[in-house]
Amino acid sequence: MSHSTTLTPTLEQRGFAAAPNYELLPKRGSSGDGELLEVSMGPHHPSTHGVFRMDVVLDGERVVKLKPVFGYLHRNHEKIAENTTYLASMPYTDRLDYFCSLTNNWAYALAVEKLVGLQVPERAEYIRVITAELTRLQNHACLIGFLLQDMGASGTPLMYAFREREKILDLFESLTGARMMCNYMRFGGCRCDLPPGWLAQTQQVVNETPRFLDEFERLLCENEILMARTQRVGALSRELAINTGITGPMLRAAGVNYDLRKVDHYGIYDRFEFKVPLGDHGDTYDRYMIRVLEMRESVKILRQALAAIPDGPIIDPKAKLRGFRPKAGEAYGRIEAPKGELGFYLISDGSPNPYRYRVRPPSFINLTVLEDLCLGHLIGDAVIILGSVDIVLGEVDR
Amino acid sequence: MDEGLRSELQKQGIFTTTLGEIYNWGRKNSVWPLNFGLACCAIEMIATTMARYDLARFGAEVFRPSPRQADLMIVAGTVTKKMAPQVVRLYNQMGEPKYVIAMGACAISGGPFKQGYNVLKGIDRYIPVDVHIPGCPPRPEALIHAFMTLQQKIAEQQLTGAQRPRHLRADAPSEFTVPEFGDHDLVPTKNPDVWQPQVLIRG
Amino acid sequence: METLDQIKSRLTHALLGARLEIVPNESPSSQRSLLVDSEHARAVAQWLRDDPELCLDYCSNVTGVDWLEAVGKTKIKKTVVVDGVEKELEETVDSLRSGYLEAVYHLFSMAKKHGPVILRLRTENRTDKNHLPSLTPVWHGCEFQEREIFDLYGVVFDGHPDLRRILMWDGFKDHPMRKDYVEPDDYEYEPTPHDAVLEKAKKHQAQEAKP
Amino acid sequence: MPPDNNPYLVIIVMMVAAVLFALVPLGLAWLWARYFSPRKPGREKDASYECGLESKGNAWVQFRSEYYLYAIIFLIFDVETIFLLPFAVAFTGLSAGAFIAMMVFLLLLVEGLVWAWMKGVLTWK
Amino acid sequence: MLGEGIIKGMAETARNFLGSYVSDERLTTVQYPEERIPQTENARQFPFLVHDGEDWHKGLRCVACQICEKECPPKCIYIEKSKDKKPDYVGKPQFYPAVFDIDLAVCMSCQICVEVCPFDAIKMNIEYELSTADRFGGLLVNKQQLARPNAYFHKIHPTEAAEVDARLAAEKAKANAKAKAAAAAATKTAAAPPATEAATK
Amino acid sequence: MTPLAAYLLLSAVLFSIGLAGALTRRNAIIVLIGIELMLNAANLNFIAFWRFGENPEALTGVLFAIFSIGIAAAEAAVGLALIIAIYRHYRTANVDEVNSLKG
Amino acid sequence: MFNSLDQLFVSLKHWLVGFAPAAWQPWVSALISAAAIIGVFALLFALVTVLERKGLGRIQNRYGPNRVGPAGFLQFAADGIKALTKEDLVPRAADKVIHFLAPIVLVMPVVLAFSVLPFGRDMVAVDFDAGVLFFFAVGAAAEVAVFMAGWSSRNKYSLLGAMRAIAQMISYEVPLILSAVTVIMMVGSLSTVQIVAAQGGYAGWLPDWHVFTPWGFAGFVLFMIAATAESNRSPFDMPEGESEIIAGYFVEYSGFKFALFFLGEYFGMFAISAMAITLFLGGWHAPFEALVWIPSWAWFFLKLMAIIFTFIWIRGTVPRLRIDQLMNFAWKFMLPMALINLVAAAVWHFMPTGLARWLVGVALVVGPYLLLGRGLMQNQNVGKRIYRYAD
Amino acid sequence: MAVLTIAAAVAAMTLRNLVHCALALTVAFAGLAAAYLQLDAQFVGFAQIFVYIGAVAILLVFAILLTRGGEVPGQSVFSSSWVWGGLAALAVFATLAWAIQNSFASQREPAETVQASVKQIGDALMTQYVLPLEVIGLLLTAAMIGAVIIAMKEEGKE
Ligand code: SF4
Ligand code: SF4
Ligand code: SF4
Repeated sequence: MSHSTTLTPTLEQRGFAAAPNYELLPKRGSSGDGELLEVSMGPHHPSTHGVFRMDVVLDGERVVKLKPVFGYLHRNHEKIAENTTYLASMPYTDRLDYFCSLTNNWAYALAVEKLVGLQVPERAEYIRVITAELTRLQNHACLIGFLLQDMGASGTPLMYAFREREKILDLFESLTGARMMCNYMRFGGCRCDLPPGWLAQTQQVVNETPRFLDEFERLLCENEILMARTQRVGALSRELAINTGITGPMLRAAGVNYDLRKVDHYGIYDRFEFKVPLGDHGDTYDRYMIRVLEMRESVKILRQALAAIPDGPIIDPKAKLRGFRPKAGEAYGRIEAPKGELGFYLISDGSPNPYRYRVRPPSFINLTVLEDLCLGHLIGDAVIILGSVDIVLGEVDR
Repeated sequence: MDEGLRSELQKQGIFTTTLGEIYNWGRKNSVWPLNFGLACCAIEMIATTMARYDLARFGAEVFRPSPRQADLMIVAGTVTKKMAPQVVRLYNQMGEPKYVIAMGACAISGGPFKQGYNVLKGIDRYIPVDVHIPGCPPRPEALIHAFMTLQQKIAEQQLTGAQRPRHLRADAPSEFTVPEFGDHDLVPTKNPDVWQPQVLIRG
Repeated sequence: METLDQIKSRLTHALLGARLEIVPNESPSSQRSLLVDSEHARAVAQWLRDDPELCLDYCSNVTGVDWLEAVGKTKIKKTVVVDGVEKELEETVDSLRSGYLEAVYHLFSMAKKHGPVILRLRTENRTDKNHLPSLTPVWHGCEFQEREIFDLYGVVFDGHPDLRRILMWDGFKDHPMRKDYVEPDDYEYEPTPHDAVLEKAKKHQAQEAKP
Repeated sequence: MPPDNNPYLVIIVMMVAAVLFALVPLGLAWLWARYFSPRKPGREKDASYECGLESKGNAWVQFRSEYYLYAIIFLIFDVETIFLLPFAVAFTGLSAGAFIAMMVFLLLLVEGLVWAWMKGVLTWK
Repeated sequence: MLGEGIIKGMAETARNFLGSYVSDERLTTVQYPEERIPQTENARQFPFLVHDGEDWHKGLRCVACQICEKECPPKCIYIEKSKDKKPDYVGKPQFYPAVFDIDLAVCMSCQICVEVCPFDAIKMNIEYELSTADRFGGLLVNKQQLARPNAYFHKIHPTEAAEVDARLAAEKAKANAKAKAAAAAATKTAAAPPATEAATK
Repeated sequence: MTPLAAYLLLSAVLFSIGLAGALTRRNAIIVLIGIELMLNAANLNFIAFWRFGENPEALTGVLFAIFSIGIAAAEAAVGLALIIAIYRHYRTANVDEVNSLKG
Repeated sequence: MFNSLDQLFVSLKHWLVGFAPAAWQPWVSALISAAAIIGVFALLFALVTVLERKGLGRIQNRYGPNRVGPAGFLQFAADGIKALTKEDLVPRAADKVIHFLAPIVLVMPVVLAFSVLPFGRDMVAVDFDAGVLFFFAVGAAAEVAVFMAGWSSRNKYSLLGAMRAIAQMISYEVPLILSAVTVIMMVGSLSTVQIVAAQGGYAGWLPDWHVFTPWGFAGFVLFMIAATAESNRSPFDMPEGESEIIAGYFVEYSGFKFALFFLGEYFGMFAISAMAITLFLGGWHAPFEALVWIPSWAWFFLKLMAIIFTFIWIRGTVPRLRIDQLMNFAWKFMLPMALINLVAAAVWHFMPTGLARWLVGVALVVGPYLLLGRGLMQNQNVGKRIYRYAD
Repeated sequence: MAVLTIAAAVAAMTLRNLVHCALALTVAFAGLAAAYLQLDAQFVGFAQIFVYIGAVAILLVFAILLTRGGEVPGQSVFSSSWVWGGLAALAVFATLAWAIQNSFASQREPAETVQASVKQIGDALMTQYVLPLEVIGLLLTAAMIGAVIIAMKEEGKE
């Protein structure tokens, strides 16, 4: 990497420019024993979940400094969105958190709906809830699988997780046409109605999920190795979590009761009965277990939603596909995505393209505490702490 | 292998032919991919190795984390300019014979993000690509199909003669220039040894 | 939760000298925001966070916005800029505003479960006076987002613990999210060119032909 | 197996066979490279692998002493085994006194182990 | 007790191992080249152009209105309008695409072109076995490669195709009626050029 | 069978090499290696004399060798620990430098 | 008939040796033994790599390799050809000589270790008086090889991996040997042949295997755990810890050298499993008196396959331990248990046959196990948790 | 065998890279072990491999890595007084060689068959040599404690 850093002239005067990256610690550890070893983990590393990089300074095997390095997947989503129409950004949101395209769609649609004041019909709201909860199920399942993969299980939990994911992806495909990049929601509703038999199929998948969860818990939740590796590892305190703006299961594992589905009452979540599991330690095990428990709650929501879905239109008749020009103004819309608060901030200047289009990616901000969590732990822990943060580079770097 | 080709090869001796066939058979049935994912396509790549599609059936589930032991680089996802030098370096560090599959629109051409300022418009600007898979993301079956296309390609390669593949020729390079980070863009923006833009301007 | 006007009046009492302004928002979302001057931004942020009524302990989103020099006929920019909300002002301030960079903070409260309160900070211009106070000391969660704004917009956050490029590489010279950023000309071949792409293609060809 | 065989002969033959077992394929690989697939070293290719980045700093750094502490204890127990094995072989014909003597020997070592345990040597830092 | 959880986990894997020999649920592999997962009706991969009738060139529904080209998010469609008019247009004078290229290497399968096309001329194909060693020859497809008969459309998306056919028929009927009325009006005055052109074809 | 003298000579050679190394090398670890080599040479003598001795049934030589192995190992552990401690203190494992540094 | 089948390979060898001139006969005999051992285990290695991949596949609801050759069983051949023809990279910074020697040094001792293992009645290459010691002594050389590989590559990950590997191997070697010492105490010999011979009887329906005694069972379990660690198998595959340090000490190895590491590891696993069989599972003895007609070597390989399958099964189930936990486990659980087991074995020996002996034996093993296990868990503050819910 | 042993020993003493030295030493140890085996001292031979290659070599290697000895030193590897050291060693060798040549013991014939089975060693160890055994036990424990204390980093210091 070239270190010939030159930024704007003002910066050079401020002395920022000379700093190539961050300064390294002196070559000897604070303990005065052994040399520090500087290792970069990533961008090509089996367990950084893509092209993330952590520059780690190790004292023996212990992490004494950890700097996340981003940008290896900076795909300029925001810039592209500002140069294109509102609708054309929708398929791009799929590619933010590529595990959860439907919740991304929803968050974006929600922000635009706020910006222009569209009303989502009842049926579409139900579809949104169902798809979002299915998304949550498969995201959490995969995350747990990946987490265990990072822990060194040779694929089995991940395979079981993907086995379930495939079932849900089949549902997505028959509904939206694509397995991952659904591009399904539209401003004011959804793109197309449910295909015949979809609800029954979904019902069946939902009914099978608890069995899978049981299997998973039997497989691993009581496993001594898993407990020993995750408990008391990477504990996040409540205060730090709040101050850092951590959201999603990570926040709730730290014991903060903050679930946008309950707080913002967006969509029709008010109508469903479900609980928010909370952890007390904020460590990796809590983050893992909270996700398992959230999956059980999602199943509850899904059962209720599937039973109550009404007939009706699926899109606000005021919404139009082409020639969409919101009035000047701005809006911030957010939802509880599987990884945390996913927000879209839009500024419109009245043209067909957004003037400013900003994504508030949950996993990017959740990474802020990565160093705090990892310091003092072993290198093997750093890997699973990163895994338990649940990042997807598509939305971290955008 | 068709008959005409076979008889032609017989001139060079049946030995190299059978040897070449064994060689190709071994190579094509033991293609170990580099454990390397870049973006969304990587998830479909992982899905391909999972139970439902099971790339392992072809003997290719041994995802090696070290480039030294891998044969195939599946460029699965968007190659950003920030990532491109690393991708090229990883490719360089793989031992011959090595193959590249560009998986997904992004890897081939920048895909949906080709308008981005930080997105490389196709990995074939820096390294030679053997198989392209269109799609965003390609279905797992498409990856398996590409894999079989690659196997086909390997099976058709010859051990000797002018037609022999790059890695068997002493003069052909096995590593390519790693681009540097410049002030505004990568330097160079493409590797002319690998990639020549086609002349096609319309409108 | 209190309305923005109430917050503003309480703030002006609490922090004398802070210049506050409410930026209107005419879209149906009607999320108005509070424009704060840079000198008092840190204090205002602190107050907002620690005020027991508001308790905005959670800074969710930090956005950079680039406002170019006012180009005539864009209505919204004028309304944002001008302190008066009235529409008739629009014509009078026509194309007088110089460009600036903006940082927008979306604040929520986890304790009280309300929000958002939107905070805006503005630099004086887009070139040399591009400094803003960092709010990372108040909300740790701003750290990476402010870095991102620094990287992509070139806003320098004073007091930020670790201000360096985050998404682009270190040697990179531009701020690509700015509206006037010109992409490097790495066009080589585009099978389906039209519109802007085509223009770029032609320009590139012309350049190729020149030497 | 004819018992009159010199056992070391077998060992030597085994050793040679093992080395050949490793060397022959390596030689074959070398031949292959020689005749068909030339080796192509290069600047980048032969650089140390570090996640796709250029490796910085020396990999041969000074390590922490905790590895050494384990090694010491291991060494002591290894040596102890040397004494333990003859004892074990003779165990069936031994008197209780000899057994107790061995136990004392063991106990001494266990004492050392317990000391190390209490001292926290056995805890990875 | 130490080891209990591990034994439980091993029982679970053993169940899966043994189960894989007896139940399909525990052996989910679909052996791809021989077996395939059936594609659903909604499935989409890449766009294709629908043509009516046998002759792909004459039958293309596309009128080169270039809406899809504009709306396509990654701008992977390239259309050149024909100089002459489309022979069988109804209603307003229409063109046909002289060039209609899609760069499949860029297409993100978003289906937006399909959604915005007012003429139901472009639809999503479900073919995915397109891997090729030749990036430009294999992935930059022209209108001939894109053209598929309506029957194919019916085969892969029966419901949607039926709907489209019904709608088109209705439109056509309406247009015909209009044309008739126009023709009727025209006979009163003079022969309208479009009508004659339509008649020659 | 190889005569006793051959073993004794081998032992002597090893002993001298070890001694030479111990006396000439700067690095303390090498010095220790040299000492280790000398001890081993002595061991070889034990075994050789036992084998060629008057009374091989007594096993004295063998047991001596075993004990000596144990002692040598213990010595190595302590010696190396010392070197590590010295290194930690002086940042060098060179005998000369430590000598000149004193301290 | 039975005898001829049982002694098939022994007679075959004698017959072959008979062709050689008398002076060469010892050489030829040794050569045949070596070739047979290497050949058989190389084949077994090939088979096991495929079986492991297939078995893991089945555990994970998929087929695993099934296309190359009949049902995928030629997969290893393809891999072998690939490895042979793959470019052999040596990093510039590496210590070339040692880099080259490391895989050879790894393979040599593991092959040597086979020479003292009895694969069947009268089927042992050499019967040393100190055979078990030979086995462990030779096995120790593998550590040096691992160090050579990791250090010579001059790569951060490989060095970290090598340090981990050595730390782990030395830590588990002590309990490994100590658990073997119990058997040696009871048998009174270090000779593998005699150890197997001592387990030849049948007491009622149970054979006289050591595993069917309290101390023997505990010893067997300890031995197997330590063996897992020694052969770097999951959950002790820290040195390779893919998710942490890429591929551990052989990051920089490619081509056939890498394959040799693989081979060395599997050979090590076979050897140590075979040792476990010899020490605890009655060697080549049949489990039931009624089944002695099955040739002894068949029994041996059946047992070997069973143990290997267990290895695969475990690998398919559990996540990896962390380095500190691994070391703690070795020193604070395995070692004390092994020492206690030593005492348990001695007590067993001194007590008269009867129920009391069983009770005391079991108590001596289970009691400390519970105590130490509890201590280990509590020390880590590990346990199940209950979660609260908010509305 | 002897040649190899001597060569390895020389290498161990002269190579610049400490790790190479340690590895060469390992070879020398192995050679010695072979000599023991030749002398029918099977147990000692294996014990030699077991302890020296299995443990001492590892210890050495760790010590080398802990003192950053893996690198080739820039300056000469020999100490300033290497001439005197070499001469002294040579003198010792000369004396020893002379003694061996002239001693009558070297003409001795070995006993026909010697038995040093492990069982005998064990018996001897547990009867005649119990006291040395206990002493060794004490010594080992002391060495362990001592070495650990020395090698452990001083708490709080630095
Ligand atoms: S091709 Fe599509 S799915 Fe693949 S990486 Fe690019 S955007 Fe993601
Ligand atoms: S496909 Fe449809 S939208 Fe596109 S040009 Fe043709 S008619 Fe117009
Ligand atoms: S599917 Fe999307 S990307 Fe592909 S051609 Fe249509 S609009 Fe363009």
